Amino acid sequence: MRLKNRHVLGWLEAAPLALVLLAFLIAPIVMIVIVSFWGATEFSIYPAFQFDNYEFLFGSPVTYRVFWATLKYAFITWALTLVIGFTAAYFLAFHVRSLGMQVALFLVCTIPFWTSNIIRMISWIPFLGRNGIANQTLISWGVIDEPLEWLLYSDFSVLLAFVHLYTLFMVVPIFNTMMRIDKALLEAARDNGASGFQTLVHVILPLTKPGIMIGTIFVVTLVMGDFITVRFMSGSQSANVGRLISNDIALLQYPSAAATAVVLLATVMIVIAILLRFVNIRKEL
Amino acid sequence: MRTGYDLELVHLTKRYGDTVAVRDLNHVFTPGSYVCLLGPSGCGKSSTLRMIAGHEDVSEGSIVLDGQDVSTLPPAQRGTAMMFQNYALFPHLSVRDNVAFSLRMKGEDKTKRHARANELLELVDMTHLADRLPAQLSGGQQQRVALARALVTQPKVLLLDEPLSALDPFLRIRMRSELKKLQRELGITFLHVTHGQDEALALADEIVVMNDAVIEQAGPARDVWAAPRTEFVARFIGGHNVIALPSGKATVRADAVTLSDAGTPATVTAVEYQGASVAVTATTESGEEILALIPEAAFFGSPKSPGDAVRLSWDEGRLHRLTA
Amino acid sequence: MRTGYDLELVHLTKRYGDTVAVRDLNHVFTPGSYVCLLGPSGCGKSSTLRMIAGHEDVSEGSIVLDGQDVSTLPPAQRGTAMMFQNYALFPHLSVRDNVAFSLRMKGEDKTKRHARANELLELVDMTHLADRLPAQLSGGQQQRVALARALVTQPKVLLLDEPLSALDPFLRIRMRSELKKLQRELGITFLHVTHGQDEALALADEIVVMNDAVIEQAGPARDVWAAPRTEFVARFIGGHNVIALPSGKATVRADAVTLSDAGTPATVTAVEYQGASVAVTATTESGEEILALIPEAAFFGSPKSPGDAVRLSWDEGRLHRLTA
Amino acid sequence: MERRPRSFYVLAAFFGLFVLFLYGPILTIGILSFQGPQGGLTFPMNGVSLHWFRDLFEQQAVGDIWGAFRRSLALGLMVMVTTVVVSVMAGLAFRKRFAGSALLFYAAITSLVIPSILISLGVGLIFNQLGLKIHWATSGFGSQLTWTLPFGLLIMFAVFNRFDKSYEEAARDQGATSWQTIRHVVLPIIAPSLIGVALFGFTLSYDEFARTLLTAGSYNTLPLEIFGMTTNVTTPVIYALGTLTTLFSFAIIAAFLLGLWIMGKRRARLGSDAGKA
Amino acid sequence: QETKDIVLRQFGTGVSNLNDVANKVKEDLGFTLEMTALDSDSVTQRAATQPDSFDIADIEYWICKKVWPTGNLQAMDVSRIANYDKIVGIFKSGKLNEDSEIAQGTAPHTVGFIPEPGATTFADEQTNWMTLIPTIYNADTLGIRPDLINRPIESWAELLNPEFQGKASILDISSIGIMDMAMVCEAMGEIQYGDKGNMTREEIDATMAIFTEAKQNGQFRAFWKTFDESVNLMASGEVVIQSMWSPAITAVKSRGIPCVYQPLKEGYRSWGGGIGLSQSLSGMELDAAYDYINWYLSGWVGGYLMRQGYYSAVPETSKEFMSENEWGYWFEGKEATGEITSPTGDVLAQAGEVRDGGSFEERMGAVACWNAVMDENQYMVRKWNEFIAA
Ligand SMILES: Nc1ncnc2c1ncn2[C@@H]1O[C@H](COP(=O)(O)OP(=O)(O)OP(=O)(O)O)[C@@H](O)[C@H]1O
Ligand SMILES: Nc1ncnc2c1ncn2[C@@H]1O[C@H](COP(=O)(O)OP(=O)(O)OP(=O)(O)O)[C@@H](O)[C@H]1O
Ligand SMILES: [Mg+2]
Ligand SMILES: [Mg+2]
Repeated sequence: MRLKNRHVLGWLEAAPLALVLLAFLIAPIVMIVIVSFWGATEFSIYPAFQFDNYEFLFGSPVTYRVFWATLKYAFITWALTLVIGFTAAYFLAFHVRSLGMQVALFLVCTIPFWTSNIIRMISWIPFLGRNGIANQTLISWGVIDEPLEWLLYSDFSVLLAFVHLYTLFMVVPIFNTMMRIDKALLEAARDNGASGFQTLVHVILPLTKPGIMIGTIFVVTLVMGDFITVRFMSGSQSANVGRLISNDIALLQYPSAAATAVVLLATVMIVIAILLRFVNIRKEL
Repeated sequence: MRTGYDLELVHLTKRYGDTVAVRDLNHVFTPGSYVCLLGPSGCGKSSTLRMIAGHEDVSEGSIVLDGQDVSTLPPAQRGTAMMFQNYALFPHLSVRDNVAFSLRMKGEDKTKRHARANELLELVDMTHLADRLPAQLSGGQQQRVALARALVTQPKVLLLDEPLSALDPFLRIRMRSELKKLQRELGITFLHVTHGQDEALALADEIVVMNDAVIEQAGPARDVWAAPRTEFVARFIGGHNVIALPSGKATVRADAVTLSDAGTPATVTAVEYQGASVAVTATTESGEEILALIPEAAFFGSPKSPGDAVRLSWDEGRLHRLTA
Repeated sequence: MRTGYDLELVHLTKRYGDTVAVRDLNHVFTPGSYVCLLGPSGCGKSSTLRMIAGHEDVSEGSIVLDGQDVSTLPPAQRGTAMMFQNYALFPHLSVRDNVAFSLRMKGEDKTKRHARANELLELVDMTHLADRLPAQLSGGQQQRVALARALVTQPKVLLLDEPLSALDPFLRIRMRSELKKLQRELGITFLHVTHGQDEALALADEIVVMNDAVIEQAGPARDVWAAPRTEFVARFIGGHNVIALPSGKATVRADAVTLSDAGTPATVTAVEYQGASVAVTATTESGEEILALIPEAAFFGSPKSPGDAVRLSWDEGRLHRLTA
Repeated sequence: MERRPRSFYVLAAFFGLFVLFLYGPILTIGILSFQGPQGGLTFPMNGVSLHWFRDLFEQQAVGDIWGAFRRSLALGLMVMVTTVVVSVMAGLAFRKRFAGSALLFYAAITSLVIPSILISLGVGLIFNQLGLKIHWATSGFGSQLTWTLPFGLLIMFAVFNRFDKSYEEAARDQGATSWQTIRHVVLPIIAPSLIGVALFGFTLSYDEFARTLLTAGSYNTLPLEIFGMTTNVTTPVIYALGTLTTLFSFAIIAAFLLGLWIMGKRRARLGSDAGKA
Repeated sequence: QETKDIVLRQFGTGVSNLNDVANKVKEDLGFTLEMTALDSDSVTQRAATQPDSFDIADIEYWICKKVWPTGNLQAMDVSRIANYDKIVGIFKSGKLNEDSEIAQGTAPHTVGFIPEPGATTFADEQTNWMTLIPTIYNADTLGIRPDLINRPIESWAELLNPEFQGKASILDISSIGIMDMAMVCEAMGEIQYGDKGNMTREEIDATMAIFTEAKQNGQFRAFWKTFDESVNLMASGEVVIQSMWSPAITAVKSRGIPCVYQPLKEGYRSWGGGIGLSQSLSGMELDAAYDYINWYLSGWVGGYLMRQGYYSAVPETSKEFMSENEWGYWFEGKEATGEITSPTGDVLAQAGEVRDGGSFEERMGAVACWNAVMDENQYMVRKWNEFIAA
C-alpha cells in the first residue's frame, strides 16, 4: 500500500520533467529518425521510406573527413580543457582555503559568460587578428617581426574558442570531486614520503577520475554538437558535423540533415556510453 | 625489541592568526613508552601532534627527535609516522598497495615492496585480506591496515590522533588492547591523542593532560590518577571529587567516599548503576557535588534513590591536597 | 508526574528485501521507565526504534501503545517522539523556532507557540540561547534543544537513537545524567538505543539486549548484570567471564576473580589501568581468556606484567550458570 | 600567517592567467566599446568616446536590442523558475526510486549530451508537422529546458546525496505533512543550492543560441538578435552592451558577497560564545 | 479593427529590415510594422518552414525560387500595385533596356511571376500575378583595399592571384559563392561555362577543384557569411580582396579606411531582393500589406536605400526623395557636388568624388550573372560542403 503510494507520488513529482523530455527530447528524436528516411525536394520534404540519405552520407568521403575532424576537435579540446580545468580546479580546491573565496573566484570565472557568446566571438577578431592586440603586443615586445597569421581563422583559433567556452564545464565537476577528497589522504601521502607531484599522480588523480569523466562527457558532447564556434572562428574554412547539419538545414535539406544528425547522435551516444562505463554519475555527485 | 628514541618539545608554540592553539610546551617524552595526550576538545592536542608529524608549521620553538631538531623537516624525513583518525586509507588502492605506498614513492620495485607489505600485514594479522579495497573492510580491519601502513616506514615515533573514536565501544576495547600489545612488541614511542580518560588510563605508560593550550600535568598514568596536580586534572580524569577545605582545595577519590551514618550530610541527586559498582552523586549542604562509588553489594544492601538524605564520609588519609 | 503508558511489541518483524533486521519481537516495556536497547552494530536496534516511531514500515506484527495498535499511524499521531542521533535540528530555524516547529505545523499562532517553546526551553535550561541558530550551539546545547523539540509534542514515549554518541566522553557523562533526570521528572517512557553497555547500565531501569534481530534478554539493569542469560549477553555487557564447566557454561564477574596463590594457573596477557581498579587479562592453560578486575591498591601491592604467571581463583558461590 | 608553498604561487599565477584568458575577449570588448563615433568593431581605435553607450539606449538601424533583451530576460526568468521547480520535484521523485526512474534518468542524460542543433531541428520539425506555431515562449522555452533541466537535475542529485534524511523524519515526527515538510524544512535547507540552480538555469538560457535558433519564431532572443544584426553593419554598440553586462554582473556578485559577509558578521556576533556548553 | 491596431510582421536580413522604415510606415500609413532581422540561413528557413511566423517576407529572388513552391507565399495582384509600370525592366522582362542582354543565373524575372494564383510554378513571362515585389538590388564585384594592393585590379581572376595569398575571401553562401567562383574561373580562362547560372555537374566539379586547390594553398583568409563579417574582414586588414557588397564597401569607407568597389572587365554578379506576402494574410491585413507595398514603391524607401548605395526598383519615384547632388552621385555616377551622407548622417563621400562603378546603367548594364539556384543545386551544395571541409 505504502509502496504503491511511493511510486505514484514519485511519478507525480517526476511528471513535469518527464513531460518536458517527452515533448522536447524524445519526440524530436523520433521525428528526426523518421525524417531521416524521408525524401526532400529543393523546397520541401515528403514522407517516404528510403535509405538515400544514409546511402549518400556513408558514400561520401566528406562525411568521414568531417566526422574525423569533429572527433579531432573533440579530442584536442578535451585534452586542453582537462589540463587547464584540472589545474584550475586543483588550485581552487586545495590552495584556496575559504569556501567564500572559492565561490567568489568561481563567480569571477562565470562573469564572461553573461556576455553573449556571439559578441565574444566577434571580439576575438580584434584580439587575434593580423593587427589585433595579440600581434601588436608581440611585435612591440619584439617577440615576432611579422604578424602571426595562424592566430585567427585557423584550427588554433577554433580550439582556443572551444577551450575558452568549455573549460569551466571541466572545472566544475572536477572541483566538486576534489572537494570531497579527505584532506587527511593528502597528509597521509605526505607522511608516507610522497612528493607533491607523487601525491598528485598517485592519490589526487585517481580519486578525481569520476569528476574528470563527467567533465569529459560535458566537453566532448558540447564540442561534437557545436557548429557556430567552428564557423566563426575558422572563418568558415573548417567543417564539423554540426556545420554539415546546419548547412543542410539552411538549404532546407531536412532529411539529409536528419540522417547526419542520427549518425552524430549515435556517435555521441557511443562515446558517452563508453565513458559512463567508467563512472556512475549519480553516485559521484 | 628496538630501543626507544627521545622525543622532546622545546618551547613549542602554535598560533592560528590570533588564537594560540599551543602555548610554549616543554616536555620530554619517555622513550619507548605509550604516551596518551589527554584533554578536552580544542585544547590543542591535535595541533601538537600535527606539528610533531610535520603537517602543521611550528610557530615557535622546536621539536627534537633523537637529538636532531626535526621541526623544519618534511613529514617523511622526521622519523615519525601518523595514523589518522579515520585512517585515511587510499580508497583506490588495495590493502597491500596502501601499506606499500611509501615504498612505491621511494621507487622500490614491486616484489620488494610487496614482500615488505606482507610482513607488516602479517604483523597486524591482515594477510588474508591483502587484496581487498579499504571500503570492503570493517572499522577494526581498516584500523589495522592503517597501522601497518604507518609502521612500514619504520618510524621512531608513531603518532595516533583519536585512533579509536570511529569504532563502536565493543570494538574500541578490543582494538586498544591490540594497540598496546603492538607498542610493547615494537618498543617505539606511541603518542596517542584522545579525550577519553578511560582510554588514556587503560593504555598509557605516560599521560600528558593538556588544557587550554598548555600541559597541566604529565607523568605515569598511576601518578596522575593518584595525585592530580590541579582541580582541572582531577575533574577531567574523573573518579575524583574536589572539595574545598579551609586550608585549600583537595581531592578525594570517588571510591574512597562511603555512605555512612556519620559524616557530611547530603542529598542524593543521581544514581548510576555501573555493574560492579554504583555511582551515587550527592549534593552537600554547601552545594558541592560529591560522587561516591559504592560497590554494588554494599549499595544494594541499603539502596538509595535521588532525593534521599545521606551522610558522606571519607578517610582523611585519602585526601589529596591540590598543589596548584 | 504523569503516569506511564504501556508500550508493547507484538510479533514485530522487519525485513529489508531478504535481510531480516528484526525477527518476531514480543515485549512489553515497563511503563514510565528508562529503557535501554543495547546490542552490537547491525542487530536491529535502530530498525526497531524506527518502526515504533513510524519512520519505517512494519513488515509483520504490531506496535501497541496505550492499548491502541499504532503500527499504521503516521509518526505524529502515535504519541511517540523521536530524538535523532545527530539531533536533526533544522539548521535554518532558531532554537525557539525549532522547538515551536510542531506547533507551527498545527497552525498555532505565534505568541502561543513561542510561549510553549519557552516553557520547554526553560525545562532544558536553554532560554538564554533561544535566538541562536543550531550551528552556533555546542553539541550538548544542541542535544538539549533536540530534547525540547521532541518533548513539545507531549509524547507518551520518547525514542532516542544513540543520543550521546556525537558527544565527547566528558560531555557524554554529563548529558546522560541530565537525560535520566528529565525522564524521572516527566515520568514517561524513554526508549534509548545505544551500543555502549556502560551507558545502558548507567541509565536504564530496564535493559533490552538484542542480538541478531532478536531479544536475547530483557529485564532490570541489575538483573541482567547479575544474571546474564546467555553467553552473548554475558560477554556483551562486559565485566563477565564465561567459563566452561563440565556441567555447562557459567559466568563469573570480573571483580569476583582474584589473583592468589592457589587456583587455576594462567599467564597474564594484558594489564589495563582503570584508575580505581586494574583490569588484568590472563589466559589459562586451556586457552580461556579470563578478566580479573583487581582493586588498584591490591594490584599495586603485587603488580603483574604481561607474561607473568598467575593463579586465578573465585568463589564458587559467585558462579552463575547460563540458562541458554 | 602560515607559509604558502611555492606551488601555491605557481598555481595562483596559472589560475590568474586562466582568468585573464577568460577575460581576454571581455577586455577587448571593454576597450572597443569606447570607440569614437566613427569607429568600428575592430582596431584601430577611431577616437575615444562614450558614444556607443549612449547609442545603446537609442533605436538601432536594424533590430531591437532592448526588445530582444526583454524577451531574453523574460525567457531566462521563465526557464530559471521552471528549472528550479521541475528539478526540485524531480530530485524529490528520484529519491523515492520510483519504478522507471532509471529510464527517466537516462533520458535526462541523453538530453544533456544531445547536440543542441538536433533539438532545434527536431522541435522545429515537430511543430511544423503538427501545424503548431513556433514561439520563443513555447517551442523556444521547451527547447531550452532540455538543456537546463538535466543540469538542474544533476545539481539536485548532488544536493540530495548530501541531504540528511533525518531532517524530514524529524519534521514528520513533529506532525508536518509531506507538503509542510517540503515547504518548511526541505526547501529552506536546500535554498542555497537552489540559488545555484537558478543562476545556472538563467545563464544557460540567456546565452543559448543553437537550441533557440530554429525554435524562436517571429521574435528573436538576444543572441539571435545580435546574430541577426550582423547582417547589416554592426557597430560597437554591441560591445557597449557587453561591457554593461559585465559591469552589471560584477555589481550583482559584489552585492551578493557583501550580503554574505554582512550575514556572516551578524551570525558571528550572535553566536560569539558558541561552543561553550 | 482599426488601421492603427494592425500589426504586420516582416522579417529579412538586416540589409533592408530597417527600423527607420518601420517608423516611417507608422507615420505615413498608421499601422505597425514589426521588423525582425535574421541571418540569411534563417531567412530561408523561416520563409520555407514557418509561414505563421511572418506576414511579410523580405527575401532574395534566388531564395524565392526555393520557397515559392512551398505555397507559403501568396501571389500579388499586379493591378493593385500603383507603380508597377515604373518598375525597372530587369524585374519584368529581364532587360534593363530594350537592347540589354539577359544575364545568366536566377534572374529576378524568371521567378517573378506565376501563371495564376495558387500556382507553384513560375511563369515564363509577365503575368498579372507577381511573386515578390522588387525592393532593392545591386551589382556586386570585388572590393579591394587600394592602400594595401597599390595597383589596378581589373579582373575577377585576381581573386586567386597568389600575390594575395592569405588575404582573399569569398562568400560562404553556396548559391552566391558559386557564382563568384564561376566568374573567377571564367576570367582565368580555365573553364568555359555553357550557362554559369545552370552548371552541369562537370562544370561544378571543375570549378570546385580549382577553388579547393586554392583553399588548400592558403589563398583564403576566411569566408564570410554576413554583411558584417565582410566589413570587419576588410576594415581590420585581414583581407585585401574579396567579393563584396556595395554598401559593405561604403561601410568600410565610412570608418576612414580606403576601400574600393572595383568594376571588373568581366562584369558584375548581381542580386535582387523583394517582399512577398504570407499565404495567411487576408482581409484588412492584406489590404494593409498592399498599402505598404505601394508605399514602398512610392519613393521614400527607395531614396533611403539608394542613399546607402542600393538601387530602388522604381528609381523614378525615389528621385523625389533625394537631393540633386545625391541623385547625381548615387544614380547617375556624377561627381558629388557636396558632401554625401548616409541616411543616418555619416559622411560617405566628399564633393568631387565619383561613385565606383559609375552610373546605374553602367553597373546594372554590365551584370554578367545573378545569384542562382541551379538544377543541380543539391549536387552543388554537397560539393560546396566538401569544399568547406577540404
Ligand atoms: N586550521 C586552524 N585554523 C584556525 N584555528 C584552528 C585551526 N585548527 C585548530 N584551530 C584552533 O586551535 C585550537 C586547538 O585545536 P586542536 O585541533 O589542536 O584541538 P584538539 O585538542 O585536537 O581538539 P579536539 O579534541 O576537538 O580534536 C582550537 O581552538 C581550534 O579552534
Ligand atoms: N534501509 C535498509 N535497507 C536494507 N537493509 C537495512 C536498511 N536499514 C538497515 N538494514 C539492515 O538491517 C539490519 C539492522 O539494522 P539496524 O540499523 O537496525 O541496526 P542497528 O542495531 O541500529 O545497528 P547500529 O548500531 O550500527 O546502528 C542490518 O543488517 C542492516 O544492514
Ligand atoms: Mg583533535
Ligand atoms: Mg542504529
